[in-house]
Amino acid sequence: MSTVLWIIFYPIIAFAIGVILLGYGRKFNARVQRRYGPPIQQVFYDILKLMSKRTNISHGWMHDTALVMLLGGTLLTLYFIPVPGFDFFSGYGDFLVVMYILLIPSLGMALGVGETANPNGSIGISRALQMLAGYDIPFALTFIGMAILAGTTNFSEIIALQQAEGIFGWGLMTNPFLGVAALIALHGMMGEKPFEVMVAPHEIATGPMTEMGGKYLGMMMIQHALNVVIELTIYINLFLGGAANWASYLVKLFVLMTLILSVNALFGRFRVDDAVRFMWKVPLVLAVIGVLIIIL
Amino acid sequence: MVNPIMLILIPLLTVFLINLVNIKWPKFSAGLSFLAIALTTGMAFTLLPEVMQAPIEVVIAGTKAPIGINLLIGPLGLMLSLIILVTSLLVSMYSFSYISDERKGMYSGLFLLLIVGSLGMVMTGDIFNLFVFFEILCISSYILVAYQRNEHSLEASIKYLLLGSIGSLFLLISIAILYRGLGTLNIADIAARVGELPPSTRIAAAAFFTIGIGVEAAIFPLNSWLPDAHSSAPSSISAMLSGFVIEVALVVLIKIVFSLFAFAALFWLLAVVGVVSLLIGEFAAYRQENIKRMLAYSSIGQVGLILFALSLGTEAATRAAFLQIINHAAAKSALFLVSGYMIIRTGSYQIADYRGIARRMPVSGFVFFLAVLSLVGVPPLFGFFSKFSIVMAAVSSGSTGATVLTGLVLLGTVVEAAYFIRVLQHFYQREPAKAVTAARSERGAGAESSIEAPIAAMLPVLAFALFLTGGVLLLGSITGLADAAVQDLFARLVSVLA
Amino acid sequence: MLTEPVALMLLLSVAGVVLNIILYRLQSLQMIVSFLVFAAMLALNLQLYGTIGETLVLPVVVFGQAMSFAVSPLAFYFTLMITSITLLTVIFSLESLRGKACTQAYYLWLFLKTFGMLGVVFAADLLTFFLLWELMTWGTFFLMQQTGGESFSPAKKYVVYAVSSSMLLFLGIALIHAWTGSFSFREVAAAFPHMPEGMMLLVVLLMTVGFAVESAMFPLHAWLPESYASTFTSLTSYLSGISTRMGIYGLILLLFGFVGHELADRFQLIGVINLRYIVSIFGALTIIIPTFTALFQHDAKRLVTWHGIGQGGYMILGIFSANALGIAGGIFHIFNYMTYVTLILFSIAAVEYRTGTSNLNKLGGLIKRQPVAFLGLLFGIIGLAGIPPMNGFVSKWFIYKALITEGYPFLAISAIIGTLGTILSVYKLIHNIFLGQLQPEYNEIKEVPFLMQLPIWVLMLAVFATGVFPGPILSLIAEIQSSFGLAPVPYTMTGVDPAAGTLDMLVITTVFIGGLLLAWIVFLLGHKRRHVSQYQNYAAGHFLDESIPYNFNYNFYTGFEHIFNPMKKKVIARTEVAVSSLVEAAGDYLRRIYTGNLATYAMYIMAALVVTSLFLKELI
Amino acid sequence: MSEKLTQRKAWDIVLDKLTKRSLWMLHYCTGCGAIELPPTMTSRYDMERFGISAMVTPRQADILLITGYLSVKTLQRVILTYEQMQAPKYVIGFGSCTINGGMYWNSYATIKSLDQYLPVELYIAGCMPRPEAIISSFTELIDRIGRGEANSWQDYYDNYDFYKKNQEHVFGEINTYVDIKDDKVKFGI
Repeated sequence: MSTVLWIIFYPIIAFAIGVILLGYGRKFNARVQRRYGPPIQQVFYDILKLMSKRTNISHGWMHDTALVMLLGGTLLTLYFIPVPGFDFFSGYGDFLVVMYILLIPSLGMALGVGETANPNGSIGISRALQMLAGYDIPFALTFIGMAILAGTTNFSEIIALQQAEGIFGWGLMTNPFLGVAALIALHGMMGEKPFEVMVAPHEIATGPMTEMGGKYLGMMMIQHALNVVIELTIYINLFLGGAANWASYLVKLFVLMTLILSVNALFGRFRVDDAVRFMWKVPLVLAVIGVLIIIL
Repeated sequence: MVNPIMLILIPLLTVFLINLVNIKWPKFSAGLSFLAIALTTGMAFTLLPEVMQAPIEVVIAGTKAPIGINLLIGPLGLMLSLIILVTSLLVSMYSFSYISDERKGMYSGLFLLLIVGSLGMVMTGDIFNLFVFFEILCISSYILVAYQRNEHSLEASIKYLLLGSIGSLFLLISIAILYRGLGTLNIADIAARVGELPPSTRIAAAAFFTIGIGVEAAIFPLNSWLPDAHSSAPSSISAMLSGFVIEVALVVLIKIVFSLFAFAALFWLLAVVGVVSLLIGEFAAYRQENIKRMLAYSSIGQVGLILFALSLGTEAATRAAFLQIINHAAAKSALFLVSGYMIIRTGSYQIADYRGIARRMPVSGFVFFLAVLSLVGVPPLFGFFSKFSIVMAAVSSGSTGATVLTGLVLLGTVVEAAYFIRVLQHFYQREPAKAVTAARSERGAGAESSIEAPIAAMLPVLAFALFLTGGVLLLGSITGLADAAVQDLFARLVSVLA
Repeated sequence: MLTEPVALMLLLSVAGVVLNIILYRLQSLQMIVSFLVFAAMLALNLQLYGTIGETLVLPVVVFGQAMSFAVSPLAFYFTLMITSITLLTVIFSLESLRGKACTQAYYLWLFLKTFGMLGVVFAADLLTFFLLWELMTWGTFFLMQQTGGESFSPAKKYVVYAVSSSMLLFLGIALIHAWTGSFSFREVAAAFPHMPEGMMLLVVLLMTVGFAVESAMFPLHAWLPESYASTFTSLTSYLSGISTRMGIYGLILLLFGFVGHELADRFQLIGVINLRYIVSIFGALTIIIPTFTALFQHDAKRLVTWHGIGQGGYMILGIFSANALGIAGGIFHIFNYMTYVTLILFSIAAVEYRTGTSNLNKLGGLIKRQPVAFLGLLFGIIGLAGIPPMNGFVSKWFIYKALITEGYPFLAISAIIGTLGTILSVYKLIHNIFLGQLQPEYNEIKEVPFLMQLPIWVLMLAVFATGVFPGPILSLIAEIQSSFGLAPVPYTMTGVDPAAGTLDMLVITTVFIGGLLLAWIVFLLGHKRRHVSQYQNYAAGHFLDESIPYNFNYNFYTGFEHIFNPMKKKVIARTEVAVSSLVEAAGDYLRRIYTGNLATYAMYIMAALVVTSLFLKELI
Repeated sequence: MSEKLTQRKAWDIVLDKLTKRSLWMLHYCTGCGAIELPPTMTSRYDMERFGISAMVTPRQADILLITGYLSVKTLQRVILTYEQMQAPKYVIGFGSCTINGGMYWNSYATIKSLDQYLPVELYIAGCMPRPEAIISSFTELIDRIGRGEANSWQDYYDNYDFYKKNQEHVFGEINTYVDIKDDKVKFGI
């Protein structure tokens, strides 16, 4: 019964957390810039406004389907990542599955943006995909390293193993190289500065979002809110020992988010090839060292 | 019962007859020679069952061996005779239309002499007769190479003549050494008593013999006359020279080496030389732009392969070599014959000028295609089986050296495939070369019409092609004959001398 | 006699060749006859399932060895792929090649090639295997140059590679025969471990390299892209779908049929690095390098053929992983690859059929005109990129899982790198063809006829259905594994046994569909939307119309070009050129031995005499 | 307008109260007024307090802020941009140039009064208006939305013929690929 309730309400909870995290991010950024900043629920207003736009345009049926695929894929991913009290689905797909279902939203968005026939959008997708190859290689290597270390690819088992030994059992502690590499890769994955090449409002008019307005943009923002939770949770589950209860889960979420926001607030933007080069130099090398430590 | 001597006598007598007929009715000379060859071929086939039972020995001039002249026809001799006769039968049919100038009579006579020489070489049991037939063979081929009477053919003929003469001389020296030492010319006698000779004499005889006959057998580096001679002779003659003449010389060489000079070292030397020949032939052919020279170099390569197989000295390898001789006779003859009419139609020897020719000469193109694939060894054509058995035999012999040499042989095959495919693709290009567009046959007509060779020329070519494709079905009986030939050959091998 | 289907299938393919020669100029009859014959072959093939394990000995004796055929589970698996994909290709070609010039020999070579492949797969002895292998490679050669002209030179390159590979196999087989005294698979397998170690290593190396050429393994892959891309697109799909995979068949046979895993691990070099591991490293390079080469292609067909090479690497990684899951994944990937790559190439062919080009820089926006082809390509690329719920993901998951379980992190990461590269290039593929601006010259084109759509729909279904329910195929693979004495993969109808791993495609798909429904509801919550013209588009206030080409497709991944351009050393192409010019130079040089100077020639003879005499004297 | 106001359902009232807190602005800056925007956005005045942030493309924007004069040429671009925006959308005229042509009132190349061509929700008078004025206009807009009174955008759909006539009078025919009349039917505005 509780599983059914979780299945129904979990997306809403995750959405709420995501909205708050994003609002927190905007507030944090404003305070760093010595501004007052929007209220913390601002993202919620934005989404509500976008969803309630009276006119919406679309460039074709793939453009419509893309948004459904984007959000649907994200919801799928959400279910397969265990959070305290809910890991019903992690027994049906391990984190190799998660790694690949994470790509469904990206693919959906890419297809939809492609159909909008806007060159800015296509450039944005081109950059997004190049960044994907940039950050996913080190991230996947840290995945693999952790899997070999834990002897399993199942999320719940990895969490259980880490929690068995307290804070010193955390992935970040047992193999700091992998932890740091994954953290940098996570930063790229979240598309925060300096890896913000895909959106780049000043160069390519927000890239993929160029032709997205109204409920299309609204759904993208909903997906973004969920995605932030997903990405942070993956890292928490792999390297921060998962979370035993919601309090520690939320604390870990906010700490991690703060860390990422602080870097974000300090940097400008890399060019895409520089961003990819960075990803293939620093985190990848760290990850290789980490993996070598594990297998040797 | 047919007397095997008839196999030599009929063509020989026809030569004289042709010269008589030629005075009054030169037209009939070609037909006459064709009939003679057909008759001889028929006789050879009737001999087959008998020879398979036991070799026939024929004594001429009433005296028995070791003094008299004798013929010894075993399965080996008969198999080679059949190869010679069938090939020349088809080539002579081709010549009906191909050789159309007024010197037909001379051509037919020399053509028959060439056959007489070859048949004599494979059938004789007497080493001096061997020399005589060898000379007949050589001299007729010198003249035939010069048949076209242009600058190239005359030069080629002179070279061939001079080098061939050196070869003959060496052969004669070798025979003289043996005769002086043993006082006999009968091969069987010599074989029985060769041990009596001091080693240095035997070595001298072996070396002179190998080199002497090696010139005609086109063993590297004695084959320098070959590219010129084979490429400037009329295509029908090239077909004969490449198709069986060099192979006959090669088999005779191996036969004599088996009976008289069975040194292990000589076998190894010949095997290595064979592979070197193969590689040099194939690599040199890779760069040829002249189609007949390319085919000539390819012959060098193929002869190298046959020599390699023959000198491995195992029964399986020898059998495989015989299969390869048959394959090469059919395939290379077909290639030369087909290229003959291509040269006539386009007036060019350059492969570049044949671009798109297969669309105007579809049958020729297809036969060329089949023959090439058979030479390269593509199943289910005959060449696959011969090459397959060579490699299997070479590797089964178990020595590392043979395996390494086999590897080189296979490398040669790759090069061979590369240059032949290049030619084939040229033939089948969509845009024809200027020479092809301009080509006209005697039937006239426009640029799109067929310029196919006449039917009389195509029939023998098709026969070769049919053999290459359908020969697989005859593989059993051919292997049977080859096996008997191998037994015949190995019966002569007393023991290999270390 | 239960092996009748085998004999009938082989007979039918030969009959196909003959019928096509008879009907040489009657194209429509050729088409009908070919279709019927291939349909009959597929029907026979399905009957074959009951006869697994039977042997057929033909009364054809070659060199004292009767040609023998057997229906092993592996053979059944492969023939199923061969016959079904050939039938689809023929159905597709019925329409796509109708009325085209120079197709008289098309079905002829298709039958010859199919005959070769079926024979290779059914063969129960090495002689039959090799004979039909040769036939098959030459069939490939003729199929490659169906379009004439520019396809000749890549086809020639293929011949050089293929003949070299055949020769290596030939030597290997000859050595096996010399040492084991038999051609029959069973006897060879029994005698193989008793060969001397060095000879065994030599044979394994020769045959591995031989098969690696045919399966286009790095660095022996260079023949593939050009030659496959320059023929008809329906043939490109046929060739890259199944033909290249015959090399993998050979590797499976060699590794499991003859050598066996224990033996393969015996060839230790340094520490854990054994022969199997080295092949796997080449497999990993096969994934990465061609995949990233594909990224920069400007032609749809060439892009896909490069992926054809790359995907072979996954199969090699899987098969050589020595893990039940991995082996199953490798074998399963062959099937999956065949389905989605054929789907992709059929879709490209559908576009090419209407637009006449496959140049990625000239197309765009065709989704509005050819939605079926778009869907086909979409399903195909999701499969190729290995994203759930399509079948490509399942087999790749098996491979990743196996590599992680066996503790090969760097092989696993190269597989993942390959997947990422694939995602990039397939997006470029679908974007440049179907998305973006519709070019005015393609404004009027229509969807392809039904006969061309049919294979696309069938394959879409296959790609999706085997993704969600991999069980039926996995059951075949488990049988294959058992037949080689390996541990069978612990499969369920929808994934893996929970004891061995965590994968249930049905649950994933159901949740995904649920997510899609939810998302659709969210979508419906908003107000209506309307579809607008592609020229109503943000261009910073600029007015767009048909005269303005604004599509972003040329140099799609500019950033990566900055990164990779310095790395493009074209080592293989340069090596090829070097080898061919070496052969030419050698030819030139060797030709000069024949100087044309009589005195030199006479000197050769004298020298030969002296050398022979001395040689004989020294050695006797 | 008032008729529509009374038609607001309870849900719409709640929605307006919430969505008024999120307004995204596209600023069209050819005139000198753009200089006033950075202080408005940054820490001194910080318009993000009210949920107003600058956006890049018309698809995403709610407010079209037109700073300064519009020439005949740039007006075409502005109209294209406006038509690409998603309703509800608000035009704010910034500075006297948009009201009466300002210092360019007798120029042959500028248009005098923006509301002849687009339905302007608010004007900010002044040459130039200070950031305080901008902020005050924004808060005014927010209040109006909250009250359900900011409906000027519907005027473009209702009186499209009027606007179209004026636009064509200035620069003739342009093709924005937007069919306003059909949109009105389609979206039920």
